[in-house]
Amino acid sequence: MASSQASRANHVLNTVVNAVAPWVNPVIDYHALAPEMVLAAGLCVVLLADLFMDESRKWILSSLAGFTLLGAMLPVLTLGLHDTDVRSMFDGRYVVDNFSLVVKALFLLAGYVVVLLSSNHVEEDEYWRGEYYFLLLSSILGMVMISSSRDLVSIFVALEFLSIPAYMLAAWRKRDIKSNEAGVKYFLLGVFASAVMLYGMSLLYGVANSTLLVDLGKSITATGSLSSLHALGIVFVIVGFAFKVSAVPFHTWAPDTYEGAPAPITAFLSVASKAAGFIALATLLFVAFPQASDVWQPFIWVLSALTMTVGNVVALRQTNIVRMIAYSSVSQGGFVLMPLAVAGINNGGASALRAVVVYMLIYAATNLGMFGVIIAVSRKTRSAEISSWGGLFSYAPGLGALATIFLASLAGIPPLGGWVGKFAAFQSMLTSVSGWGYSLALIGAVNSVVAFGYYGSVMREIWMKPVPDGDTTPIRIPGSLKLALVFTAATTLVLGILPGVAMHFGDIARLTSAFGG
Amino acid sequence: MEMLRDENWVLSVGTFLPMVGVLLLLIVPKANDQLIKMVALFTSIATLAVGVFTLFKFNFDQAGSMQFVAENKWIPLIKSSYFIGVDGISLPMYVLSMVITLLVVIYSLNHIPSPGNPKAFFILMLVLQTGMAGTFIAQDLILFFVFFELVLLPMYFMIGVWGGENRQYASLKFFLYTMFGSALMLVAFLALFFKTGAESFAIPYLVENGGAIARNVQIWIFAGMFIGFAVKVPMFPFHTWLPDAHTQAPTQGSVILAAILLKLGTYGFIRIAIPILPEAAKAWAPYIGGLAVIGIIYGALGCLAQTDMKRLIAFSSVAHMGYVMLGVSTLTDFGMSAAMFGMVAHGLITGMLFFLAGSIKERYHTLEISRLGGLLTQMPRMGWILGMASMASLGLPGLAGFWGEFPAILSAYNPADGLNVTVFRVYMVIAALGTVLAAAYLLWLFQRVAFGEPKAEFAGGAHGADDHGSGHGHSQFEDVNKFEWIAWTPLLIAIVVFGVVPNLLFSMIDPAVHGILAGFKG
Amino acid sequence: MIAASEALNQLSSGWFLDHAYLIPIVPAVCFFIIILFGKRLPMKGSEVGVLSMVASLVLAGGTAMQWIDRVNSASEGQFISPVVHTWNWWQIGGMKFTIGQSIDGLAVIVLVVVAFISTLVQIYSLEYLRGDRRYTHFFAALTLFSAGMLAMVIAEDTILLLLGWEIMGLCSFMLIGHWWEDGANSRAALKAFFTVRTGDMGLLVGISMLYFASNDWTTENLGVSGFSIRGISAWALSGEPNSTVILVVSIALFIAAIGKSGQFPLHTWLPDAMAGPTPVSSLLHSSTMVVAGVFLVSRLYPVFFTGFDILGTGGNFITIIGGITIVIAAALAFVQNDIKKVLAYSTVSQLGYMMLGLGAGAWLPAVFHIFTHAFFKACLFLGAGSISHSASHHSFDMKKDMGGLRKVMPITFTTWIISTLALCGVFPFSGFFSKDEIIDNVGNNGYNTFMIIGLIGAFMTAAYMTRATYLTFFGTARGASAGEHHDEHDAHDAHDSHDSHAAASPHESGLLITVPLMILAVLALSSGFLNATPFGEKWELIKKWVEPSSAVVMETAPGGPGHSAALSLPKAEEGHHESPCGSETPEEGVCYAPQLQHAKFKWSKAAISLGIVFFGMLSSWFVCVALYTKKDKRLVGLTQRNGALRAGYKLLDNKYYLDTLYENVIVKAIAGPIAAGAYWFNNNILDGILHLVARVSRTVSGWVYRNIDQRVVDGTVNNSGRATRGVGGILQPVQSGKVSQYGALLFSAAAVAALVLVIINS
Amino acid sequence: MLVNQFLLLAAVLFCIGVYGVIARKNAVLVLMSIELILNAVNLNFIAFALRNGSTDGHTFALYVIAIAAAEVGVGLGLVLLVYRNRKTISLDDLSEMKG
Repeated sequence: MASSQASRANHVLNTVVNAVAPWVNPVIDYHALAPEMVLAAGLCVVLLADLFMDESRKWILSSLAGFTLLGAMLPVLTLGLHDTDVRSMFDGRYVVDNFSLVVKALFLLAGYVVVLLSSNHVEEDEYWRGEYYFLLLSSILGMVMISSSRDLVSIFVALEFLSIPAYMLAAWRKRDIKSNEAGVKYFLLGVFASAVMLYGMSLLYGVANSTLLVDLGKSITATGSLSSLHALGIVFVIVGFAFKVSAVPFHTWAPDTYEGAPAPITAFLSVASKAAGFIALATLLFVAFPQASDVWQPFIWVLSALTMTVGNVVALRQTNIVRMIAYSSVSQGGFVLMPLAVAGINNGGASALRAVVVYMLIYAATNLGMFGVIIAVSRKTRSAEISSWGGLFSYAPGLGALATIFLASLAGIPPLGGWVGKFAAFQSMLTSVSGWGYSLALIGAVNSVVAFGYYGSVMREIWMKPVPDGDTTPIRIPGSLKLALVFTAATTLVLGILPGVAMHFGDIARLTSAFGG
Repeated sequence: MEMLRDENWVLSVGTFLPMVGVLLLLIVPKANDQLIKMVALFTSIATLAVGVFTLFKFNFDQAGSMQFVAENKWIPLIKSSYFIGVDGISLPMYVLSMVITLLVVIYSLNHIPSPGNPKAFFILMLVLQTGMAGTFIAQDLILFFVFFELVLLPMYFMIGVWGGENRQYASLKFFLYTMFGSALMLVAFLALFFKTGAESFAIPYLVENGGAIARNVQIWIFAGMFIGFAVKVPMFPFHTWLPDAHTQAPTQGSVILAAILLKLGTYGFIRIAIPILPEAAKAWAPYIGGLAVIGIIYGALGCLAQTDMKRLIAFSSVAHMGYVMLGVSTLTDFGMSAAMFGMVAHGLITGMLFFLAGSIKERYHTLEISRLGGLLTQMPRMGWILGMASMASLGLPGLAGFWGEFPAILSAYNPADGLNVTVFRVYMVIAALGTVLAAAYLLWLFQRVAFGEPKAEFAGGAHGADDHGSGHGHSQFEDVNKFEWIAWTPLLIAIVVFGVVPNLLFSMIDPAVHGILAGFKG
Repeated sequence: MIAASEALNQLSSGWFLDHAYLIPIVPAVCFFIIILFGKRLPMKGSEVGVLSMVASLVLAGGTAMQWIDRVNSASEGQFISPVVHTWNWWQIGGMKFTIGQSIDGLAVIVLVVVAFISTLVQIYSLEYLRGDRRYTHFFAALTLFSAGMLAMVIAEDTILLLLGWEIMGLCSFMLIGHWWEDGANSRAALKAFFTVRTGDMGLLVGISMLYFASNDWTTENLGVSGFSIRGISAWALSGEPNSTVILVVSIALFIAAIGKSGQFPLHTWLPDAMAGPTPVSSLLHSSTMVVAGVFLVSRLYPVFFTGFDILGTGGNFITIIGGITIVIAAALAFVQNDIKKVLAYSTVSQLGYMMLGLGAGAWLPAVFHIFTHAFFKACLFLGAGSISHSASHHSFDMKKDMGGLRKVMPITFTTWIISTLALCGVFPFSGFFSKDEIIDNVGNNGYNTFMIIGLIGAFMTAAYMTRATYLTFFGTARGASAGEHHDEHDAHDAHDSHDSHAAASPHESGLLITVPLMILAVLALSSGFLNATPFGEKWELIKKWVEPSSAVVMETAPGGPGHSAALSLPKAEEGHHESPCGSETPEEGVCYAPQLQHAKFKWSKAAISLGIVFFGMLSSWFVCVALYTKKDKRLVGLTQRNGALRAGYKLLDNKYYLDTLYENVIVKAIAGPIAAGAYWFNNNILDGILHLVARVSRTVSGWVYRNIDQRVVDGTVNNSGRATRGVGGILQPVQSGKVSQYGALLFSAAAVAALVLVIINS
Repeated sequence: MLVNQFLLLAAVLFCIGVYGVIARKNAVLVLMSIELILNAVNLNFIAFALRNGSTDGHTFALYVIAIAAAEVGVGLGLVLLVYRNRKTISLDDLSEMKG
């Protein structure tokens, strides 16, 4: 007994030594890592600048943050234009391919728009602190990382990297009870969800003996059939990301947090953070579990159907615009999940992934724009009640029209962007040629009509209702907000009228090491 | 089918010119009413000029071929392209949409409905124009879908903002109905795409390959399209949005809705559903025909029950579109041509009727039939125009309405091979019965509104119902004014001209219809 | 049969014949001129109207002359082809819609009548309507009305026929409702249009069916479409048609004729149509509109001939309707006090004769009756108008406002008497020659019952006309004709100028009124001699000019019978049946008209009918004298005292309750409960479903919101323990807040999913 | 094998942690319960690493520990924030927003 113990310990030691023995310095492709590095440098600069600058000049921080994000875009562009398609590092644990580049660009631009939305909002708020941009950049850095991660460890680290600053940002308005509550709820549930996910990861590691996603995939193929541990692990991991993308029934934090958090952060959470969740989920599904589609497809099918339906149905009842958009974004999440539910059938993976990316691109632009309008309107009304939007068009036609564009895009009405996303999703559903696909597509179709109920009610408020307090002074919109609105609106329109652009990005965003390439 | 690609910039220019107007309008300050109106007017004139140019350049000898075809990459990934062209079916509707828009703009020059804001109003109208024109030229399903949906929002706002008292309900109903239909339609388009090998969304391609789809699959795909288009037409029992939308919409909205928007549905049947899915079309035809004749009788009965003039006209659309759909459902070239003619004729005539209803409402502030009367005494010209429009609407020979109605009935006697002749002959008789009811409700309307003496409340002139009637506080109501004359005369002339020389249209439509039905021959 | 080698003469033609299409075009164009410029012309457009009608009359006259030449140029037994010109109107799907003229005897005779009566009516209206508020409109409508009828008459095809038919319907609406300020008038207009329109349904169906049934045959054999009347006629006689189809077609078309010609049971609009100005009534009832129905039947006669197998049976749909109409309309005429209504019912009754004749194979007499009837009926109506215009202060009430006018209005009286005698069919007035022929031929063709009905009708006609004449011209002057002024019944008070001269005492009307009357009276007297069968074949001019030859025509080439060569056939003797056209099918060649036979005129038969007529007149005269002048106690109020008579009177007074049926039952049901029901269906069922869906989704969302989101998910503090208990199971009840619940949900969902999937996959 | 016992222990820890998250109303206790789950995860990783003879599990566990520390830091900060504003850390009271 003892000897066997000893020999076992020896064996362990040996393996450890053996594993360490061929240690070589990993080759680091600095070009590939340049976006992350620019971001990291930028956030340090922001932090230091905050320390050493006096109050009156701190407005420059937002510009710094903005330039950092745009600066990080440069290497993304050069990487994209460079011939090398795939840059793999650390034995394939960190991969920069077209997929990650497209998604990185999405995160960076979304982050930039959030910075634009934030600048005046945060400055005029009493909670003005330099750390705000620092945290925001950190979170974005986490997202940028997650898009390249192909290993459980790096995914986990990146996920926490993006989440932890987000918890703090949600509770940003320190003396506001609602903001506290938003932060605490988000935090506790987020941590709980990631704990559950970690438990799932540990099980997966146990059966695959590797944290590398590709190896996970291979282990599933190798064992031939799926063990219960596999199934449990996969479900728990998906739950972690389902929380992140606020899929029903893991959505409960979303409305509360969205309502309590500062508006730009809500925009950030509902767009970038959610996108990060989808991206990681897609990476896992396509790289790690492609053979386990029997497990996750029904699960995601149910999640998608529930998410669309419950999100919509509850959104119909909302009187608070932010809460309504929160539920609407829950529902939109269901549409993103939709193609994933049939991704394994009939080689639907490629079109499902494309649909996810396209949907996220367009949804990001539209939802950010919508939040821009919400921020602009609340500058005047100081309220988030939908009824306070009455007659918006009569005194702020520009904002009214923009809100209409964004709402219509969310509702999926051509030629505004949203329809392209929905179209791609439906197309992917039908590619599967399966009962699963058709039935979910039908649910989706019904939901897309129902959704108009609440989007329409806001439009109605804007166009057809009288101004509630009779105050028709026009709304002054600061420059940065204006820029954000124009940028998002233009994107929404262009992607809607030239869907080829969105589709193109969706198509080049092929996951390396998935679908055999 | 042969494609003529000469001068293929024409259609794009004609379709998107209104958007240039929209951009111009965006930069015109809101307060500058005159400039806004002028920009809108000149945009629509310029658009129509392009339309007329198209008409002149159109090769009528080859009306069956697509002309001015332009094909560009659009969404290469899903194999959808910017593919446009017109043939004898598209062209009349395409030009009609431009004409109607121009007339509506002219009418709007002094008839901006409450709550004003001409800038937004004209912008919406021009966006609407692009959507309508685009739908008629699109030769790619996805492009078609985009244009088809593009008209939705402007119309929604037009009803919801500038409409009557119950406008919010009506606009939402309109919107949800159409959304519902188009969601299913989109699903059907996608199914079609995949079932033809996921090669292309181009209509000509699908026409060639759609016939190969298994029959029962065709039937299901057709069902999706059917609902999408039938809502728009609207066919019984999907019509209930129409009376509300029409009643509540501002005059301009009603006119555009009646004249063009409803035709998007029937056009969809003729251009897309039937040629691509011939087998399904045959299977569905008896049901379409049945719903069409139900619509004819039902719409007429609905009319008889109305107390509101505008609502009555709205219901009459249900009946008239029933004739169009009856023609379509015969699947014969004859029936299709009749349907196409019916579409144009209904557009002109019902558009005219809605103009009249709008002007009557503007003067009397009510459209309650029981409160109206003696229109001919107070405004003889408007009264006679109403009479003429009613006569045209009830299908009097020599006016345009007849050529939509009579050939449709005629065609039902001899439907395409493979359809049940007895059933269609029964339809024919029922449809003929519908003409009697049409005469009943229209003449009854005319008798009650135009004949007799004015009711006491209006007998004294404009002082009757309104308290802000200072604008026309003469002892008489103002008869047709110059804006109305300008807007209406072309319609009236067209009603007569098409009634007397139907060949103007038929010669254009006929060859194109042959192409549509090519799938049934082989 | 004689060989076809016999030389055939080249048929003559001429400018008028070739350009007969101008006859309707001139007034149609003038209609637009009047509408557009009428008010600015010195005579407010009336001159244009009159001139256009004169022009039409001249053209029609020329056409008639040249047609007679054409007939004369033909050799014995030769088929006299109509003068056809067609134009391609429009074309779809290989279907050609041509319109054009086809001038034959029938067209010529009706053209002349229509143009002639229209001209006179317009001249008459110059005076009658002077000063009317809508003088210009009136002339415009009148002109278009004539144009419609003329177009229908020259029509080569059913399309143009339908066009003219409908234009007349429209114009009748405008004209009957001319004084639309009064609700009753506009209602009458509506009723007229609507009733006729009901019949039109039959026309639409009939034309459609004819087209499809005959098109293949006509295209193949004659090179014309199934709209061409010639083609249809030939087809109907070719033995080709399916007997059911052609029967249905005949019934459908005849329904149209019933509506238009005011036959039972759709006759009710005609008396109401008296609401229009008198010239309109005159035009409507004599030569246009109502004649259109008869014309339709005579024009498409081969269809009916085959469809109803006219020579093969002793009664058919047409004769039944015609027979019923003769009697019931005549009966109604007895209880009318309005002189125009008496005439209206008389028209209905006379149209019944025409229909009866057509139905019984008496084509020529029926057409001839159209011709003669037009003159005397127009004369009677215009006479009535003259009385009301000049003597009775715009009243048409015989009992209240007329009487003893023969001295005051000698010209009107004379013309009236002539026309009445013509109407009654007294020798040698025109009515005798046509009506007697109808009755005679009906009997001759085996329709014996209907011959008796015809004779009864003749008796009744004589009787009610005598009554009307007596009330109007004899006895003592009453009411307005006695110079009294009362206006309670004056519907036309609104018409400004009427009162200015109406207050004067009764007098003879002006020349513009009396000259047309006199012309018409002369024609009523003389026109019968154009086809005076009693005097032998030389006098049967109309027969020669109008009756189409039933020859078998060899169509040499598809392209029209202009170059046709005819098989010469022995002239059919009366009572003989040698032409294959008709009951037999020609083996080669085509027939354009059925072979009909003509009854041989016998004075003995004529004497019987004349006797009946005189008896009717005399008995009526004595009753009238006794009733109206002597006020015989036994007769006055008899209809009140005797139960059976009272019931009969009531039935007649209520017009057989047909109007009650139509207006109160059918129309009210459709416009009332049925339409309301459909609308209810719309609002409650269809929209109800929609609203239900909306409500259900609202309710569901509310339920989900309250129960899932708020209770299960969110929970309230009070419920949280219970909710957690559900999750915790055996665990102690714990107090938990929201976050715990969120966590519970999160985990339980994960657990459930894991459980399910693990079980499934293992 | 010994590994199974470790895994069982981890599973028990996990359940206790989950129970704590669900049942406890004190924010700090909830935080601690989550720590329990994370420790169960660590245990799993180590056990699997031992069984499979690879180092990945150890690495992962180290990362988890580090990040758990960060989480606790942020978590306690948030709890403190709530306490300052409300003078309570009961999660029941955090129901300002619902629906």
